[in-house]
Amino acid sequence: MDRFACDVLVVGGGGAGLRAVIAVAETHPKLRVAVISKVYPMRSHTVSAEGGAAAVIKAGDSLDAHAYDTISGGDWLSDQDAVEAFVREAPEEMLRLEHWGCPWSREPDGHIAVRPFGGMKIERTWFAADKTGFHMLHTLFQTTLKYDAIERYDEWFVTKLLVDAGRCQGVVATELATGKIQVITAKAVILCTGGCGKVFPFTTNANIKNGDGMALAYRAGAPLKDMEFVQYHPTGLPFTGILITEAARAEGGWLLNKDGYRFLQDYDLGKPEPKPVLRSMELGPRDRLSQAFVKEQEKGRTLEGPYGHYVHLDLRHLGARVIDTKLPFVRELCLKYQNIDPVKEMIPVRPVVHYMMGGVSTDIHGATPLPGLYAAGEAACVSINGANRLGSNSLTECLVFGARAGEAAAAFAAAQREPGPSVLAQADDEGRRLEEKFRRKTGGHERIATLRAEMHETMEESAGIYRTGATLEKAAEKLQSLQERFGDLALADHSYTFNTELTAALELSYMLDVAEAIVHSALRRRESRGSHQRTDFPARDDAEFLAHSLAYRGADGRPRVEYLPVTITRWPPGKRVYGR
Amino acid sequence: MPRSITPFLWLLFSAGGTVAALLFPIHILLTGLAVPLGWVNAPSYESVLGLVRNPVARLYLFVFVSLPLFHWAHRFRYTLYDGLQVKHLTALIVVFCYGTALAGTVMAAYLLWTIP
Amino acid sequence: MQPAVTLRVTRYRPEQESEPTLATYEVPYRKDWVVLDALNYIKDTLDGSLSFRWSCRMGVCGSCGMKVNGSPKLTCASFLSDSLPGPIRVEPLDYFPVVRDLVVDMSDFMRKLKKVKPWIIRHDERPLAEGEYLQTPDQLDAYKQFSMCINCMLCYSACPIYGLEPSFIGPAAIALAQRYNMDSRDEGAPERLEILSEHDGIWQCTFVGECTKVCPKHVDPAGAIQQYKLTGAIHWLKSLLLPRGAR
Amino acid sequence: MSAEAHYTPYHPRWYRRRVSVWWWLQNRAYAGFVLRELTSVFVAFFAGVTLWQLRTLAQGPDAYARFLACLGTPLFVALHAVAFLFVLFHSITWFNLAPKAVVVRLSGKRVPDWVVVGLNYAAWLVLSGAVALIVLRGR
Ligand SMILES: Cc1cc2nc3c(=O)[nH]c(=O)nc-3n(C[C@H](O)[C@H](O)[C@H](O)COP(=O)(O)OP(=O)(O)OC[C@H]3O[C@@H](n4cnc5c(N)ncnc54)[C@H](O)[C@@H]3O)c2cc1C
Ligand code: SF4
Ligand code: F3S
Ligand code: FES
Repeated sequence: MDRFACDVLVVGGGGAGLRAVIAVAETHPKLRVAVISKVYPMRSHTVSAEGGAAAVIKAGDSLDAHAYDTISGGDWLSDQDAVEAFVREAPEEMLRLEHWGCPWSREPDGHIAVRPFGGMKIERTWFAADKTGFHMLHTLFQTTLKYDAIERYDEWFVTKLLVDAGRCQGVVATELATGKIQVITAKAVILCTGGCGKVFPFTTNANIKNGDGMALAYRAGAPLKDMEFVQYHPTGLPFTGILITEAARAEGGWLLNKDGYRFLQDYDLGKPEPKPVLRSMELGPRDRLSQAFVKEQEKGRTLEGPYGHYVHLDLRHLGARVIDTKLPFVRELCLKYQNIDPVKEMIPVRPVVHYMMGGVSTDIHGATPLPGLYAAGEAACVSINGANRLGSNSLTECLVFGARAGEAAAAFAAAQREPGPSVLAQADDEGRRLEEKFRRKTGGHERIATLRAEMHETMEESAGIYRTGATLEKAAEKLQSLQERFGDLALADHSYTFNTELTAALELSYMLDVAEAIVHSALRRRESRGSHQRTDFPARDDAEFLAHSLAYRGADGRPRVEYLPVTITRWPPGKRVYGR
Repeated sequence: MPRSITPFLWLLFSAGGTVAALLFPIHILLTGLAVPLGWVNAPSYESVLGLVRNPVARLYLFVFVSLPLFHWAHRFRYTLYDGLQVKHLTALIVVFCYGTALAGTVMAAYLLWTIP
Repeated sequence: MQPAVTLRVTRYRPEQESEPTLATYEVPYRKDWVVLDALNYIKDTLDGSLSFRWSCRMGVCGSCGMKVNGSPKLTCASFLSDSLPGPIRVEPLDYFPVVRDLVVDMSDFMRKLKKVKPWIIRHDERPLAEGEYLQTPDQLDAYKQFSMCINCMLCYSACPIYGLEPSFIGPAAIALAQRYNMDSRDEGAPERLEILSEHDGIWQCTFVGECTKVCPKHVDPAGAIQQYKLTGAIHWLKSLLLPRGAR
Repeated sequence: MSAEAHYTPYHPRWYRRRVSVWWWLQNRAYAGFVLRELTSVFVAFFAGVTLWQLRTLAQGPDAYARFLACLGTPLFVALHAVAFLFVLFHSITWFNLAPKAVVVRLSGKRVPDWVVVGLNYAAWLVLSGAVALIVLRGR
């Protein structure tokens, strides 16, 4: 075991992590700063984001309008101080990225172009064709190369946070190429490990999105906030779950049921107009659209294919020119993976797990309740997204709160002393655990794939678009038994060099923890709000549940759920109105 | 190879490649095939000489010979390196290739200068 | 429809063997499956010790490059149905050191990428308060193609020059340098030219052109390099003909 | 574990395959590339023939006649036939690749590749015609 030391350690090289690490390097150039990531940074899942990133820049738009869209979109569960900070700092962050070279799409006169997006009353979504996340991530990554001070640990997989004397002081990780277990001590750690879509079977999320950071923080004693809020995106390709970006609807695409009828008009989302109308119909929020799909399916008005029910996304009337300039990736993906051309054919789509509103609980500086531990991006819950995130807010969130967490962590680290020797003893323990429980483990009867499949099934059944108490109870029990069976895992790979079975096993254990947090939080929230819809409690209940859930890891290893009031500044809870 | 001269050699290579691409097929067709095989009658010695006396034609022929030789030198050099993996003979190959091209160029200049 | 397809996969376990070997697996055939799905099937049900990289499964993260039936491919974008009846040969990318099974070491590229300074270089920064740099769609179009690189390394594993001369900076890194050179916001072209005219830079490329053919994102690195050579040559001419100040 | 395996834990033991001397036979594309590069040999050959022609021209009508006679031998006809094919291959690859190296922009828009290629071929035809006309007119 080698020991590396730095002042601020960023875990995760996605949009949030890279923004954070640059923030540290720029604001505190004297600090030793490093980013550790289980994949090369430019492979991070931010790369898949397509549609765009929201920030107020155009005349006629206002910060308040962005804030209101975000808060109402989140069904009033967002912390309004956080949202205000978010919308205020968003434009500057996006401009900064422009200065760093991001190839934003432009108006003919050279100004930034914006497009409409779901749940937004005004066009404010910046985009780089429909590869926004890809361009943002590569711009950020290439910009980090400019700073010699930034140290990188590429393809190192974090297995544990080191906590000593009540504060987080580093991580233990395995270096994939050699299999060596390494310690990196740090005065502050920022978790930017992304979401956990892979807890579900059908998701837009990449293989690496296993809720690692959430589980790491949870095990270290930090609470997970609002984990019951899981976003389904209404338009994923059946089978692969590949996302067809919301931009497809923003540019004018229609959702049609099996009768060719724009069914959203039946769900209080406005009247069908030939041109897209903001905050209406196809440009409603994702939770409402996905729920409408389930209702259509119940009415028998969806189509059925080999991979379940679906509806059609119709882009044909947009024409080849609009599709090729604004949505080239959509066309590429449809041709490649669905063998259809959206210029001539309708795209089959169905709701798909997409985004995690919940995450490691932080304040508006990205600080978690555990001193020295910070979080940002999808792994964190600040919360600006409340009960339902609006499309194109999360890339911007990565920038705004990545930068904030970076600055706050740097300031904190600057005032700390070097970690003491007791963290190293902990690291030894962790090394021993990995050796004994995984690498040298023989015997065992359970396959990773089996446990994962059972977890998937449980989550889809219990924590999908609609939920009820009884199935959630059952799911909680099932997950507990999966946790036990995890101890009986059979592992075939006992090598050190690039052992991906080991990482798959560790990822499964992270996912099981996160799944439990989701199910238990969902079970406790006896109301329906945003993406959390309880058929046994169909109404929103502000008296009881205008509060964030906080899932702590209890002494028995099960989640313990507490509540924290929502911060309301200027927008008292109201009714969510779309299409009117 | 001194770094500063590489762009120059590449320019010669490109120019030579273009000359060869545009003009060589027709010349080979005429001189190498059509005339020997009697598809067309050979131009007489005098008429050829008359043509070559024209200063524009002399310039044309100079370019026609020298640039393509440098084109060859450049390509052949890399083909030897990569195809046979004989990096260690770099100096020799360079001298041989560009030396030949240079010699050909000098010869072309001399001949075109001396033709009455 | 055929019920199953055979995969012949290169294995290399440095802890057990000193040279790669070949393993044969039988996987069920599904019309919608890509080669990566078949590899995952192997890992999940047949042999948990097979190692390979992947993440997005939508052809954008660049992790899953391997050689499929002899040519470099993104395995998440190569359908089994395109290689019927099989057997399908899956190997690690050429010209990179193999770490394990289908995993290659690409740290060489990471060093080279940094070397070409792939970031905006300016004499003076415009303050954020003054808003964005203006850039017309045509100006965007000038470099857009080169900005589409997903760093998948297929081009390197197609370029014999990189194989023969590992110090060659190589197609993707040069294309990315060119991406910034052509960006109207950037002023770093002279610095990069300095670096790329060095021995291992653009002049190593003999325009084999395979890099462009295998590129899954139509980046056209071969074009980028040739254009770069032309710029370099013109720059050389200018520095020869013009007095110092006018360059 | 094989005899020569010297794996030490934590020290990567990468496998590096040497590129074979026959790499250019490995696939069609590489072979095509080497063939393309070898067209230059025939280019040089014909440049040499032209030099020879100039020399005989300078030496007088007899020498020139001997030169022409030589070109008529089966060996030279065969050589020229092969050279012609190779040079044709050179021309085609050269023109087709031209737009990669030379990007033409007209009022900010990139001129499509096929236009550049087309212009190349047009120039080729015009020049070839002109050369044929000038050379044959002298008869
Ligand atoms: C298909 C798709 C399209 C989307 N489109 C949009 C959009 O148009 N607009 C929008 O605003 N949002 C969009 N989103 C959401 C948005 O892309 C993500 O929320 C955001 O990119 C998350 O960024 P991140 O930096 O938090 O995490 P990620 O980019 O996921 O990065 C996570 C990082 O953590 C590292 N990591 C994880 N675990 C470990 C570990 N154990 N050890 C070491 N490192 C670890 C990973 O290697 C990686 O570098 C989209 C999401 C998806 C899935
Ligand atoms: S240029 Fe193309 S092939 Fe090469 S790394 Fe980039 S995307 Fe991959
Ligand atoms: S294949 Fe290699 S030689 Fe040049 S054109 Fe591409 S880099
Ligand atoms: S898995 Fe991301 S490119 Fe193939």
